[in-house]
Amino acid sequence: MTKHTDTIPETRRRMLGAGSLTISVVGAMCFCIILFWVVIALIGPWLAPYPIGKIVSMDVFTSPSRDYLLGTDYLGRDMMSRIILGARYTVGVSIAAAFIACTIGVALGMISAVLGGWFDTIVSRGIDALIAIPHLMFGLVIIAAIGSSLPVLVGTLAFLYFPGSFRIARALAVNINELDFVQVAKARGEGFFYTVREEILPNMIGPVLADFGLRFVFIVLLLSGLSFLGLGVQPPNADWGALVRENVSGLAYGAPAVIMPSLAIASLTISVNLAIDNLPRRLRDRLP
Amino acid sequence: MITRMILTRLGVAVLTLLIVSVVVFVATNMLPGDVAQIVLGQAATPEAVAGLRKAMHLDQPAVFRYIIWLGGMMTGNPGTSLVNDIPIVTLIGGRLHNTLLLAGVTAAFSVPIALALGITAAMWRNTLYDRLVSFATIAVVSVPEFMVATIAVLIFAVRLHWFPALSFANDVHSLGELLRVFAMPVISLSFVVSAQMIRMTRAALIDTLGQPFVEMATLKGAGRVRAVLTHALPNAIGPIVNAVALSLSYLLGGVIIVETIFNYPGIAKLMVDGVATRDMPLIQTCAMIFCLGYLALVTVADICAILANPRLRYK
Amino acid sequence: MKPDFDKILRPADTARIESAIRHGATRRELLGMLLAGGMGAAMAGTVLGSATKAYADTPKKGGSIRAAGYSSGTTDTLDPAKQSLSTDYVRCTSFYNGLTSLDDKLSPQMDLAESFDTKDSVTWTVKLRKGVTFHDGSTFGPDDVVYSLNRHKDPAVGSKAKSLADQIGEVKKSGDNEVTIVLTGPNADLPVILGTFHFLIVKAGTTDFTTANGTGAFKCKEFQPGVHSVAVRNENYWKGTGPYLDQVEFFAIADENARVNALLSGDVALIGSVNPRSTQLIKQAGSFDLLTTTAGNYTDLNMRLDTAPGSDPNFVEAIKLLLDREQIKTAIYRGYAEVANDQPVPPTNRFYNADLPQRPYDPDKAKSLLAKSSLAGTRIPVVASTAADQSIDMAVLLQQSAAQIGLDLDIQKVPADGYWSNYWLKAPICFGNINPRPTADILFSLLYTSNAPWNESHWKSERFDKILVEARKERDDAKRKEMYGELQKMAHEESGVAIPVFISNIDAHSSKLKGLKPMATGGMMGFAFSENVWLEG
Amino acid sequence: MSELVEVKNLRVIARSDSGRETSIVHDISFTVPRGTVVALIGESGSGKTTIALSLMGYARSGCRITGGSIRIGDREILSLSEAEKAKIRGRNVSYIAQSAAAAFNPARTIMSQVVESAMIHRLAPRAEAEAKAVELFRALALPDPEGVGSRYPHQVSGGQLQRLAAAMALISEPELVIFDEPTTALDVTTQIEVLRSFKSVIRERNTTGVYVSHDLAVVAQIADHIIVLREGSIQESAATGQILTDAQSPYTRSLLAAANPAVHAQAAPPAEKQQELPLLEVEGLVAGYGRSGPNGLPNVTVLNDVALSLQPGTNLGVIGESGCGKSTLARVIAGLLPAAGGTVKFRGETLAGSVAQRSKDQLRNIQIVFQMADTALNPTRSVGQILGRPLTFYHDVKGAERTRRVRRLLDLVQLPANIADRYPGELSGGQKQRVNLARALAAEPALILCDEVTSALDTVVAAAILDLLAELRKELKLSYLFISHDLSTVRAICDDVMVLYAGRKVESGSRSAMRAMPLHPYSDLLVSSIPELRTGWLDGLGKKAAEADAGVGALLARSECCPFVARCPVRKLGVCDVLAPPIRHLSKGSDILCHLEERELLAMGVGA
Repeated sequence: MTKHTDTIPETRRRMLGAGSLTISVVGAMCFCIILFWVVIALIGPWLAPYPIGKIVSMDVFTSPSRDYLLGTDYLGRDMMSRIILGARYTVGVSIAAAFIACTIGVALGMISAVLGGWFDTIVSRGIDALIAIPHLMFGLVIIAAIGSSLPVLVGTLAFLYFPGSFRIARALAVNINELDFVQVAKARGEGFFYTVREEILPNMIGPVLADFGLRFVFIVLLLSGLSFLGLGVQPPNADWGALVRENVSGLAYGAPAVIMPSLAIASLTISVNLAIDNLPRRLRDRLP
Repeated sequence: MITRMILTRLGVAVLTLLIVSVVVFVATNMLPGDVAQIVLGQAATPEAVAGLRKAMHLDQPAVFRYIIWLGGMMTGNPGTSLVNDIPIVTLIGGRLHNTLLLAGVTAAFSVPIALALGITAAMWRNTLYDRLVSFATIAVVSVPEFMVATIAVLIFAVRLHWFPALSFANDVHSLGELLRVFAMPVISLSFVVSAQMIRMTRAALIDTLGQPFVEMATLKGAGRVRAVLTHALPNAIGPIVNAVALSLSYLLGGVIIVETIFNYPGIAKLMVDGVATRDMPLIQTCAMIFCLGYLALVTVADICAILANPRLRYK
Repeated sequence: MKPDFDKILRPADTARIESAIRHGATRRELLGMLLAGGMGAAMAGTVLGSATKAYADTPKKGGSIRAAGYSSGTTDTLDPAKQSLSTDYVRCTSFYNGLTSLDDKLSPQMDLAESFDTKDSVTWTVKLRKGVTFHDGSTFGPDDVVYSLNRHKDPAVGSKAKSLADQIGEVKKSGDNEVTIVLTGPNADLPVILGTFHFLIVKAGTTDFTTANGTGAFKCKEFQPGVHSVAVRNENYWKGTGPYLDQVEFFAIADENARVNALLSGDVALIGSVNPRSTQLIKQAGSFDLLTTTAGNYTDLNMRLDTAPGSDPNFVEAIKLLLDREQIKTAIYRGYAEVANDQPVPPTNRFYNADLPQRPYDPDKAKSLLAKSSLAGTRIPVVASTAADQSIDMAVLLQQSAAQIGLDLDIQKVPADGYWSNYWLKAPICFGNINPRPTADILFSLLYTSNAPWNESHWKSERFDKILVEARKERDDAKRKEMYGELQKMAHEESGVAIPVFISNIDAHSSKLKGLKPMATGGMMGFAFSENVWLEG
Repeated sequence: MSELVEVKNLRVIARSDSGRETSIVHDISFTVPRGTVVALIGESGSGKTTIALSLMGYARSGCRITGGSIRIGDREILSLSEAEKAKIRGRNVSYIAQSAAAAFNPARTIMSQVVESAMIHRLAPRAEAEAKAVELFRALALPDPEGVGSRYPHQVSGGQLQRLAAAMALISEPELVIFDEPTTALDVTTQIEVLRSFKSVIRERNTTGVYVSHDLAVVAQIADHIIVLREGSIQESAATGQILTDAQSPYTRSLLAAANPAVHAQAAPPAEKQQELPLLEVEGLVAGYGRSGPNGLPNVTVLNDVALSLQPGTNLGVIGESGCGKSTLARVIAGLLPAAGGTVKFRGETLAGSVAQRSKDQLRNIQIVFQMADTALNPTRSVGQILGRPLTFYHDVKGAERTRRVRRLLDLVQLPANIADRYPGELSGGQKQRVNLARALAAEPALILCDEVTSALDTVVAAAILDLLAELRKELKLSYLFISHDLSTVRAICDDVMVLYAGRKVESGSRSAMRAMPLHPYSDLLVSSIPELRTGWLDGLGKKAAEADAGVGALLARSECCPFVARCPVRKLGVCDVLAPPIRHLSKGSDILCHLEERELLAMGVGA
């Protein structure tokens, strides 16, 4: 008789969040958009109607036509091709950078949260210092010093943004580290990395993801900011930010050459964030 | 409590500044070319460069120069610019004022709005309004600054002639002029800065709204507004002010693009120039200023957090 | 940080003359040289655009304007010796005067000097103008000249004209209104040299250049490096008429787009160097005029001949053939340019070789050449930068046409920051940007002779050097034209420098602003607009 | 109409985020006559709180009141608009939440919150309201009634906060007061004080109340009428006396049975004890938190010179109120907190201070089970994984064998095998605690440190867990170090009992000894504080407890003097507050830390 007094009735069990892996419509839509861009980024070269640098038309900033679906840019190059081929930079570089930044940040954050002591102090101090230096400025110096190439770009962006995710990750990890189940693992004699990997990490996925979203946006923007200062992706290629930048003089004519890439950026960044906001609760709210 | 914190913070600040200065120094020394070459430009014949280097003490080892600079800094003298012999202080003075002015105006404009949006979004969470706000924030932040700025200029300056296309800080003599001159840079900056504040405010507030004492307030007959403003908000201040501080720190050094487009003479551009001319003392001092600004903001934020939380206040 | 080259005589020019002297040139040669220099100057620099209109109107006094240049930074200076950016020239020319100034024919006119006299063009006596006062009220005298000229020789000053000034052996006061300049060697071009921007005269003993104390048409009311300067009318300016405007606020807007918008929104009355793409917009807006100056500056592609791949003549020729000059002119410069023929002398120059056949855009020929060159298929880096005007777009175009014949060019876009000291003249293939020079002679000796300081393609041809020296001696114009024609032909055929087009510089200004006319010394009326313009009603 | 409250066919529905709806309160009807207190008894999930809240027309997020009617006075609550409901809340009906600590806003002063409802409903000008509040503070026997209002919640003890919460509820003189488990979160000793003050207030104001609780013994002291709930429906409803004496429904009986758990037999005859060397032996243990100062002591010393010895196969109970250092003791033994002084021996060999330096076998032999089952289980890992890990870790069991062993463990703690692939979030408190236990068992330990394992559970469930512990012990030859604040549970399962107070061991002896008088004054307080399952126990209770609290703060206990002196009813001023107490061996076999001699204590009637 004790048996059944302390079991939760099936119905109530459900409520407690079992069947809640359902995903909202918005979330689904956003995932589709992201997927779309990723695919574009991957198969871009086969999709693009014209070579990226080719001047296809004598008149510039044209509005969409049958030959040039998104019009032409300031040199009379096909905008559609440029956006399609730019996808791999904005999508690729940004996601890569954001990913690296978050991975490093989170890893380091957890480690110094769990280790604590002088290690924690030193790391935190150093990272505070990094945060204190304006991003664009720092990026400018680094790239000017090392020279611009894709790896450098990704590296720099990641380097500039990992401190942010470190702070967040550390804060979260410090809290989780105090919870009993972590103590139990320690009492069991579990190794440091097991504790971090199996006990702490899974419980901060949600917030970390949310952080990833915003970080991603800022990286996309910083990328375009760098191209504003004449650094960034090598021509004739251009990330979307650079496309907006180089065609910005077309804004006066309301040229699609400047509006389209902006829309592309917006569509990507917005969907990434909304997608994360609409993740299934089960993935998101894993903090006890 | 607070005094103790401030003291420790000062210690930390010094340390951080030191780290930053080293990082910056190393980074700038990695840059190709040096100030003598760049000042002489195409007239940089070897002997001319050599002569100028000597005059600028560039012939001494880097570490030595760093220590010299550090010594100067200790005595509160950042030295003089290598490219134009003007004391860094005078060089920065006016621009610092400009930067702070712009930052101040932007903050005064964006923070209240951001908070209001964040709070209301939290109050009516998961309503259409809430979704709208969170969508708008992302949308706004994901448009490149220079895009926003340029559009603003085209519409309000070129077409409508409402505002100037450039912001002449020294035109400002009255509040009216202030608003007129700053309208556009402030708008474009607010776009960038607000997003994080709004999101954090909302998140922090929703967090506390789940607390029993908020439910208790409702059960005492308090309306939604009262429950949020007098019960939830005071407990959410900590994270909120932190987000605000971080966002505002961006207004010091992160505004190069806006400064460029509106030709607004602030420190951010000054530092870019400094980097371009390898003007070490200038770069360093700017970096120090940004760093200080950041630390100050964060500290203020923490103080607010402490004041808002009796548990910390009465320790 | 684009360094400007808007100095008509560079250190190297006189380096050339010096070296000539060292190589024991006779007095006759020197005279020839002097002639060449002088006359060359007289004929060089051509005038297009809306000049005529300006003359029609009669000047009005009063009014103040804002004007925006295109390059500025903490390097901004009021020290004539240190000027490096267009903004500096604009400022200094309005605050200071030189002993001479250069007119639109680039021949020296007396300013603070009344006369230059020399027998041997080594010792010069310069009579100074009387009754000229500095802005601080003190009167202008020999000491100021002595000081102004001597300071260039002190390395600590970091003068841009040091190597020029080094040939000045001694400057001494030789009377109440007279100085005597003794050169280390003869140089007939001294009046021209002293007419260039860096030799403007400052008050004796001046070391602090946070403000300007000159004799110029404007007084410096305010100056912040990298921010702006405010110039107000100098009421007792020695030139009778004096400036028309009461005040000129001058600053730079680095971002072209922002610059144009500033003009269109009426914030500024005059902007320098407009992107051709923006001209349409400016015309549409009405009530604005363009000031176009084609002085013969160009962005060129440099292929070093002393290293691969430029060491292979076939490759060099192929690349030259791959430049679609018409497309560059239309697509990049929207027509504001003249197709060039891989040699630096502009058509407006009297020694221009018109018979030289224009190199066509010929991919097929290029392909066959490339086939010989064994370079096909390899990936070849081309360094470009925003520092060299439009070079990135040019590179992209070249890359396209190269791709068609299976040549893979790898464009390396490098930061403008540090470009001139780190890539130009160093990278195997990169872009340069050359501003106009008054004479073919200077152009060649500056850029093409084996010992030229800026031998962009590291091209060495004894024959070329020889002819150039001879051309200097030669006083028969027909012969000289022939010789220079030959030199152009050689540069066109042998050098590794490809010059696709001569670029026109475009300034834009409100129609209310009158008096502007193109000057061969550079855009914005040779940077000396402030003294010459006035506002219409 | 004498009924103030009349509830008819109340129905409440909960909806999960997956949108699934389930009824959690079905067709509840009852009445509350004016001036009486009706108790809603039941375990978590019985819907008692939901019902209580719906009396204010309030349903927690995710819940919805779907049917029935609630009449309070002449108002029909459910038909009111939100605004009208707001008018009622805090004015006509007020609420005392389970955890006052959570119900008070940490950022605002107590006074501002106590008078808030008065302010909201404009019942009186602030000054007047505050004066009234102070009155209530007095009535509720709060120390420093004038000053307490200006303090912040964190500056006040839990017991006082609970009474302040009452003041907050009573300030507006509501027709109906809802007590939602107001004492559950408190120590027994404090519980009494709170109960007593509640009772007196209720009596003199003739308050109508609804008292929600899971603890029959407590309810018995306050309620006139008891309604037994289970899974959202009424099991039984009768006058208090009747419920206690002859309950009809079997469920009620099970509750009654659980209220004082069966005492489990002594494990081993005393004979063995001597020969074997003790399983666990602790001597002169000093431990605390924070950096250790020059004297080698941490700046916050929690445990002070504690010694204990545990024979194989026997259980030791450690009791004391929250903050007495009992959990710290467990953490030190488990190696989670290095001791600042003293030794911990396991089977004779001294254990290293921290986990890192202990051998795997030592770690395996000592397992710890925490109080809060839901924070003790990683929410992101399935039960299977949670139980599987120690198997792999200690015994290197993998694959099919592992799943088999997991199933056996589940069976051992009487859980269905299908639980293995569920997540902690989907389990009930009791189930979690069993999993929690199973995880400890997986290591096949010799000693399990049970830190308040039953405190967070409903009585019935707790009793079940206790039974389980007893069985396991028999089957697996286990020993427990059983930590609790509740003497009755300790008595139920332990052979020896040790009483901690402020980090000191004030009494230790066999279970039987703990029953017999005399006792250490503090143990005595503990014993006498446990509510008994009979009406009027509270009123009959001596003045001890009351006095005990009186002196708090009057004396600042110096470190060297008797730790309990401040609250001791039999203290001898001039001795107890100056000198360190000696250890006295009592005739009944237990040791106490006290200045008074056995006969003095007897004379004082301690333990009577």
